[in-house]
Amino acid sequence: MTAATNGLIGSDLPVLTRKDFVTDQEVRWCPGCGDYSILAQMQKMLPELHIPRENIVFISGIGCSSRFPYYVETYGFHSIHGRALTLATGLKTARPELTVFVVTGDGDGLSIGGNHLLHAMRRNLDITVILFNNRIYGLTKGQFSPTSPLGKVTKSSPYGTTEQPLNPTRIALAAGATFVARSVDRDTRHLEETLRKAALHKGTSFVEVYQNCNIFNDGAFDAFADKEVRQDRMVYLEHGKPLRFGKSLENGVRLDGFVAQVVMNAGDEADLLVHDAHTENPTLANILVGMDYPDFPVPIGVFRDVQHPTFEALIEQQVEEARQKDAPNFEELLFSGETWEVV
Amino acid sequence: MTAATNGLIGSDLPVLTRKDFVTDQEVRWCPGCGDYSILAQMQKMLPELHIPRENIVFISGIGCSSRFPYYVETYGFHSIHGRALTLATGLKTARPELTVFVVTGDGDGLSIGGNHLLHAMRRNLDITVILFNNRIYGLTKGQFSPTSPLGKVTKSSPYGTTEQPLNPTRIALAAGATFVARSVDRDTRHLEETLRKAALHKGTSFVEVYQNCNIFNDGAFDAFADKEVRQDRMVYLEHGKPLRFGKSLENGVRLDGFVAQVVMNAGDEADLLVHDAHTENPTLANILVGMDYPDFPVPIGVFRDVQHPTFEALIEQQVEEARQKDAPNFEELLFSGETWEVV
Amino acid sequence: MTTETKVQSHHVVEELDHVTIRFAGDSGDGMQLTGTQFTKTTAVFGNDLATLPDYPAEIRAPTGSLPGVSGFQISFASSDIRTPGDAPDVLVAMNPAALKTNIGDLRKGGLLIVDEAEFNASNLKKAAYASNPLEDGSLAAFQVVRVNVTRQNELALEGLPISAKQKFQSRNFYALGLILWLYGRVTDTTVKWATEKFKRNPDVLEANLRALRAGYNFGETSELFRVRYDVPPAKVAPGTYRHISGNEATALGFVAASVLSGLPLFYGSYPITPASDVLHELSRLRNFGIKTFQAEDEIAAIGATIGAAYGGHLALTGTSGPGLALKSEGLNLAVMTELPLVVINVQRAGPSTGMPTKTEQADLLQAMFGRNGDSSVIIVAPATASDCFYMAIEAFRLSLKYMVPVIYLSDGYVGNGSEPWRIPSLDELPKIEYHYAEPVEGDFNPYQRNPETLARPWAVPGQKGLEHRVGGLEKSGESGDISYDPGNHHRMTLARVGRVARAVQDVPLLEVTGPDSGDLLVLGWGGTYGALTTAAERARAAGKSVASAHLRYLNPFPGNLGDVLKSYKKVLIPELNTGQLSLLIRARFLVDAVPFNKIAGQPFKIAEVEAKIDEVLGLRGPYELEFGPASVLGGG
Amino acid sequence: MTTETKVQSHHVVEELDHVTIRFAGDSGDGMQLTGTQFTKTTAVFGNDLATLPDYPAEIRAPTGSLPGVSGFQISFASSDIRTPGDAPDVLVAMNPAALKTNIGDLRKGGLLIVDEAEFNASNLKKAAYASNPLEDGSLAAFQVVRVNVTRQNELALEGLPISAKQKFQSRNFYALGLILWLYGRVTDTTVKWATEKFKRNPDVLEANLRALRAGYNFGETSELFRVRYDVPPAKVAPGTYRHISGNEATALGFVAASVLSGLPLFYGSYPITPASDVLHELSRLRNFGIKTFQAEDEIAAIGATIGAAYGGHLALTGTSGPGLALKSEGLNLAVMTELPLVVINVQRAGPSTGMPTKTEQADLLQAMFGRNGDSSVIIVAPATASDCFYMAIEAFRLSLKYMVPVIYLSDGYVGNGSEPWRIPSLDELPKIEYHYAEPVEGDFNPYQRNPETLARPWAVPGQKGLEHRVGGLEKSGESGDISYDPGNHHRMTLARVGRVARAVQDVPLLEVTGPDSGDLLVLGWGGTYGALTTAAERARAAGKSVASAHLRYLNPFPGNLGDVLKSYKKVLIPELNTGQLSLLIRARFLVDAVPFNKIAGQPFKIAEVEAKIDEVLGLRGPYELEFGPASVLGGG
Ligand SMILES: Cc1ncc(C[n+]2csc(CCOP(=O)(O)OP(=O)(O)O)c2C)c(N)n1
Ligand SMILES: Cc1ncc(C[n+]2csc(CCOP(=O)(O)OP(=O)(O)O)c2C)c(N)n1
Ligand code: SF4
Ligand code: SF4
Ligand SMILES: [Mg+2]
Ligand SMILES: [Mg+2]
Repeated sequence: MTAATNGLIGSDLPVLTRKDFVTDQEVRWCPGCGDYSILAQMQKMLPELHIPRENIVFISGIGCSSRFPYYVETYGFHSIHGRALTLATGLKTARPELTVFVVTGDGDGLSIGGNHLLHAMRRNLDITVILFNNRIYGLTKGQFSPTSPLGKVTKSSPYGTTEQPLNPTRIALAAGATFVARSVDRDTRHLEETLRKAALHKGTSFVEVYQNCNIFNDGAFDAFADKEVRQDRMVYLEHGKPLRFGKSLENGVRLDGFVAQVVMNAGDEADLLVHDAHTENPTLANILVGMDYPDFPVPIGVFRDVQHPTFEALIEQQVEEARQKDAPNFEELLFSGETWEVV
Repeated sequence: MTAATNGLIGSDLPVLTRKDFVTDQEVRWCPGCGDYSILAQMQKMLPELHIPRENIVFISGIGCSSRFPYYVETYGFHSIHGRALTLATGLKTARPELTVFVVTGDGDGLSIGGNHLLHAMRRNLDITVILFNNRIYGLTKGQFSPTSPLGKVTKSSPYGTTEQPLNPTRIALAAGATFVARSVDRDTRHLEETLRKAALHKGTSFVEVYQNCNIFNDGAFDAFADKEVRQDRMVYLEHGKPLRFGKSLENGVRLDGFVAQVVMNAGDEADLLVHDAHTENPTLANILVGMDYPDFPVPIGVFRDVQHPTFEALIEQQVEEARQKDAPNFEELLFSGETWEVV
Repeated sequence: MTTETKVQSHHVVEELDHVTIRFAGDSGDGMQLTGTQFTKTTAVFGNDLATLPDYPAEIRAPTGSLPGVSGFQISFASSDIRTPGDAPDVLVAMNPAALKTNIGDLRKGGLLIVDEAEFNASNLKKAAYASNPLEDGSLAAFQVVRVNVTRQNELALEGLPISAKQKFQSRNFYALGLILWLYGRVTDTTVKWATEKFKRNPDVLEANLRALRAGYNFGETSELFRVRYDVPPAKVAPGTYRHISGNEATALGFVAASVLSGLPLFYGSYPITPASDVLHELSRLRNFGIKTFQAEDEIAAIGATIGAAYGGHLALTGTSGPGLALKSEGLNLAVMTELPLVVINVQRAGPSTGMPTKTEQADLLQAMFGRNGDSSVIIVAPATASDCFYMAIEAFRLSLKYMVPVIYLSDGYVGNGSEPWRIPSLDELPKIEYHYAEPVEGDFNPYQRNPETLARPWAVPGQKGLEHRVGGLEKSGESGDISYDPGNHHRMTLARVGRVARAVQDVPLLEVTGPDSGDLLVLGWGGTYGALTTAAERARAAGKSVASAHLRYLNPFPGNLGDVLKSYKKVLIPELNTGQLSLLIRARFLVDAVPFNKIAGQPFKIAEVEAKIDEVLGLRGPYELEFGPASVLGGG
Repeated sequence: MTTETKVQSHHVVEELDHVTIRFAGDSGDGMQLTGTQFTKTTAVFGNDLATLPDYPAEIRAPTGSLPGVSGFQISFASSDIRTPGDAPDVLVAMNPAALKTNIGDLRKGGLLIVDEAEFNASNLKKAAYASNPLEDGSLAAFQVVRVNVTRQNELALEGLPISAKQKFQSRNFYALGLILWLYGRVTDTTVKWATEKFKRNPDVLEANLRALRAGYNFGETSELFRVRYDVPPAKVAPGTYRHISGNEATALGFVAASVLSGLPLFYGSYPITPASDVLHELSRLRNFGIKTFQAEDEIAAIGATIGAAYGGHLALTGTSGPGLALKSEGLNLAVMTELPLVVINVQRAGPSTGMPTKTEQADLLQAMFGRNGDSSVIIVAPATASDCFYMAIEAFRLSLKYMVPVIYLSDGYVGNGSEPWRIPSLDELPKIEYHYAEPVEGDFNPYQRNPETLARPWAVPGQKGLEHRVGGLEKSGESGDISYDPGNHHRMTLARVGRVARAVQDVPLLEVTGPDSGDLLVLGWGGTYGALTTAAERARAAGKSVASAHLRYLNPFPGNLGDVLKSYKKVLIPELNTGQLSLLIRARFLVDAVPFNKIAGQPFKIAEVEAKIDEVLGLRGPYELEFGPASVLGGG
């Protein structure tokens, strides 16, 4: 068998169902963990990509969230803490035809793995990164994470933390990610749709999912994500649509210069902020990412979605052009430079 | 001698001169390197802080830039590649009364050290970080760095790079730095002033310095930083002042919504963008950091300067409060929990 | 003291020297609590004891599932005891999964107590039992006592205004009561504890107390138990005792180092199993001026710790195996800049992520050699839970005196295991000395060495006139300027390695238990102390010429180690790795030491070591572990 | 062949067997170029030769300063030669700083050629000379030839329309011409090269050619040289030759591995001295489908490489010492997931940053043990510059067959040094085999091992039916599911270590040069090959019973190593470290090998090894290096 990578790819695209993506492994998350929902939406979404399972790879780091690959019936790599993105980068560069998902946590992806996140985002490989943000270290039983709020009391901060949290979505934007979105574990419809958009985007897709850790940080997102209050305290971003929220979308958000303002009971004439996910200008996305409960409804959905050439495509192009210019000949390479004969 | 840290601090503040901060070490940078100017401005500025030399520590990583500490007559630590900020964090947390400077490069600070940069910025220790950005790896003789432009041809990218660069100032802002500024090696007046402001800010100060590597990336900033074109192609940010540039400040920058626009020959009535470095709202700084040559004049100066409690102060406070509540008694600690007597 | 606890009873009382009990149930069944309560009572009663908790790897596995099983083993005796025991004499299994995962260890003829109520179809299925083991005769080898704990407990709690779930959750007190009765113990300690614990919740308190009493009385009244047992108190040294785990003792020991030296303690760490508890313990002690710093990763943790060491603090960082790998470059900076700091490594089963909740001793060679260049550090290893306290103090005593990093090698077994500890008074503890450099006439030479220790001066910022620069580049001896001089590098390398060798003058000589010469020396290090010492002791009791010695200082070795080795015909080195200490001993002393290697994520059983001893003495044929060969010549 | 190069001359011609010349000047003086040009001429002439460039640590130190000195040494002979020589016979010093830093090495009575024009006050000051060495008689021990190169050169270039600076910069061609004349060489090769190089710049070309001729003629006409020398061609194997450095050969070797296996090559790396050249070489070869990836750090570099290995590519990462420390956690993931990849470590002087531009062999134990847990990898080490090519191929041959990571230990001396290389034809090279797992009936078992190699199947994504999951947690043999089973971990650990041991069947037996038994075996590894082999050879020539053997496979050792060791009364192990191979040999074979340790950032001199051999043979008293003791028992 050869490495000619296409030789590895099944050509016929089978029709797959949710069940085809379920493994025989017993799921080992705490009952009630938000991870279950994310797994379920992923397994619902995957068949719609019409990609053979053998061409999909899930790569994760270490954490509760990072056990994800064991439960998805594709190729999977449960790597080491914080490094999933580095494996994904190498794999996708070597094998551009594969579909690569990365699952990480707020500790895995932003604490020990923060640097790799920055560089993966700017390189824009065509991979999909899902960061489960439960604002806590779950697997190690409850220390604070880089997304835990200032003053948070945890096992390792009995007096409260003394550092400002990072905003994952803001960091992804600053690093130049071409697709940046946010969703919530319990808003299953929105979550599935967001995962689909992310998977379909060509380039690095970054999705932050607010995920409840009901054991060590229960209710972290209840204030705005609970079913009862959701419509009033979250705003769904849709490209080309004005920002409206509230039970009957009666409220909205407008801009005063570059400052966002909530408009209660905004009539139709109100000059509400219209979302543009496709603009190259990062300012709007930055304004939106600055909106947070309780001052603002929390924005959910796609912040940014633009097209740039991917890292692997640019490299393939260099390989092709180099081959055209100068067909590979190893003998020639061996004999290159100054040579001389000894008889 | 004891560790009572104040016991270590000389109380009288001597009057020092530039020469007092020059070491006996032969400076080992290439003739013409931009690093010389940064060193000179630093040595000019330090005496004005009226801090005894023994209370100042310079910490660096590895790179041409990181040789800086050898040339400054204070305490100095030339650490390992990318980790200077971690040492500074530990030192400043342990010894809040010391004045700590960190010198790093675009590779040292943003490639291998990127993660520490993110976390140092959000923690807001009272330290001053200077990143020498020459958009190249100098010490290792000319490979591309995370700030090298897309397509840059270097020793390690003979076909041109395939990745978008990071913008150091943008990253510092996204991570929540409380003081963010930019200057240029050859604009000595501005550089010295910027270093002073950074040193005086209470909290983490981040200064990006555009620095010319005349050996491996000569002229990287000439297009806008050269003496002849400087006034026309750079705009000096000053809090509370409108953004004006040009030989006789005839041009300006205004905002259309959140989009910056250049106004040539802007009269006095023109509603130019007035810089506000002290606003908590990060949007303005983000708009400014998006401005780049040739579309815009390059902003130089202080982007953001706000006051937040420092990491070390919050910890000291916890220590104090804990001591008040519960005076330390080791014997008691030893005997805490369930104990029993055996006779 | 026995009398007051003797309880009148119509049962036959049989006296035993030692007993091992394992409580097993679902993570939700509170077995750890049951274990600790029984342990406390036993400790207060005056037995010597050792315990071993065994948590599931998952945070919360599904109820009733095999991975969800949680266990707690305690071994107690009227004589001195060093391990939680090999095979339990008594197994309490609260559900089928607990039975399935633990029955294999129960000694043949041992006592098995099960809650028969839980052996229903659904639970049997979750435990993957085809048929009910209580019925199918598969337990014939044991004395099975079936108690309907759930039901009995419900009855006892009837009428209490609490939920069925809460009632169910008090079952463990019923089981505890039963076992307390069985060993003639009183319920005072537990009652006292519960009263305090649940004072805000009288109904739950009442429930637990009723359950406790019900279990106790059931033993007394039911005819299920013919005999009950009595394990008289041990003769332990007088003093005030507390129960302490290795990780607690480690944290306390480093606080002690701070108190004894007068230097403030800085702890930079990144959470990792099984080391996180040290971070949790120390972060509570801000009132002692202890600054804990949870870094973004292990590299930042050691970086910050180096910064604190440079700043003149007592600088400590801690992690487990994979984290030590990440710290290696930073640790080398500390070696090169010759700063004092201590690295805790609570070893776990590797390589890579391995089995995070299981124990192993496989990081010794990483600690010795896991850095580029010729980079030598001091290495110490606690032998037991309470020894962690003393070795923590030793770590800093040596680090500060020789200005060299010290690696402190604990492991999951020592860290999570616990034992009674006689609390020392401060004046029993060594003083810890340190010296900040003083201002000098003329130029200050940051690399001018102390002729006795080869340590360089510790010049901390803030000291006028000592401004100087350190770093990872080679420095010229004395002046500390960067130097590429060949001879300087040669001499500096020898000095850096030499400092560590010099520390031998501060390392206590190795003590041997048993004859100072003879047929066999059993040599070990770290957490295997209990099993090795006891196995050698039993061999001697059986008239064999076997001594044992245990290394708590791995680099440098104690000065008399070479002579000790030469005094025995054979040397056996049992380790929970592929032969790492063996490799060092063979290389250094050229003795043909026999390695005994178990790499199973579990401590040695005393019987395993006894068997291997007999093999080496030629008293039996080649010995194999139940799951494979027992000797590798590898060492990583 | 000689005839055509013999040049008529009225000078006495003295025939020599071998000569060592060092060109030294300011970084700006083009000494590297002079050296390479002389090397090419010498190679084409047919001498065997070895060279060693010596760059300053700084990028550009100030002109005329001591740190700014750059040197190039070449040793050439009519017989075969393995090192660039101990002490030069000839030193060309273009300025005072060059004289100051190099005169110490020139052999007493050796020929010193200086450009007297440069010995002016300012240059003497920069070189920290109190008085002018040309006048103060401090050079009495040498034959000093003072040539006013600068002035002579100016005269020769008079009238050329180029700047004074450009004229000055052609001085090195003047010096080159002079030396070519001195050794009866023709200028053809250099003329040819210059004509090509400066074709766009006729004036500079003319200047360089005139300078070359002027220097050549000066030798011929001036009376300064009584004799000239002739070093006849060596009898080297017929074939086509090229000059190659170790880093070039390393890059070429890995390209060869790709060609021989048919697998595309992925190289993930982060720049670091002295390994960066490999990245530079490989990044030029996109046309060979080679994908080089400059990562954000070493951790990302090995992570990406693991990803590529998982994807079925020929996965390569490269670094130097500190970078290997950073890669250790990632490397352990490759050990645990049993993926094939190769890690290049071009060693430099440590610990920590150490002396980046200087050579050392001190990462052997880090390579062996620098990971948590019992983690074994294959280790190979090239012995010479051209051997890098063959060991690179070996590295992947073994890695792919045993599905285990391989560490390739080069060093700064081997990597930057260069030698003539007879270019092999493809069919002289071994085939490299690999097998992707094929679809199976029923369940696929990703950890089902090949009974002969213990390798697990390589199941790459894209293969239908082989979907599976790997990771750093312990996996159950066969199925690959996560397993905490004690026996499984024990067996898997033995299998992981065992794979590497099995590879011995693919490691060629160790060859001995000299008698296969006798008084002494000199055993070495890696870049010290030349000095050790030559020293042993000279000892034999002097009638001593000394053999030498050189290890290119460090783990596992060749199968016959034990027997070889036993065949000699004594074993001497010279290493550029504190005794790392010694430690492994002593531990494994219990032989009392004598370590010889030089940790100076420099290769061994042949004479040093000869002296130590005599000491061990009892032919002289204890031997000390000029700067310190020569034996440590440490090993890191
Ligand atoms: C090198 C290393 N350091 C530390 C750990 C311990 N560890 C495992 S997961 C984790 C953090 C988990 O938090 P997060 O990434 O948010 O995932 P979650 O469990 O919350 O889903 C840590 C610190 C490790 N496994 N490896
Ligand atoms: C762990 C480690 N990796 C790599 C290197 C090699 N190295 C030294 S400096 C450097 C980058 C220098 O670039 P930059 O930080 O921009 O500093 P500059 O020299 O440009 O001022 C590299 C890759 C090292 N010393 N240590
Ligand atoms: S600990 Fe928290 S994040 Fe982890 S599985 Fe349990 S609920 Fe989920
Ligand atoms: S290489 Fe570049 S950055 Fe480094 S010293 Fe020289 S000019 Fe400056
Ligand atoms: Mg989390
Ligand atoms: Mg740079």
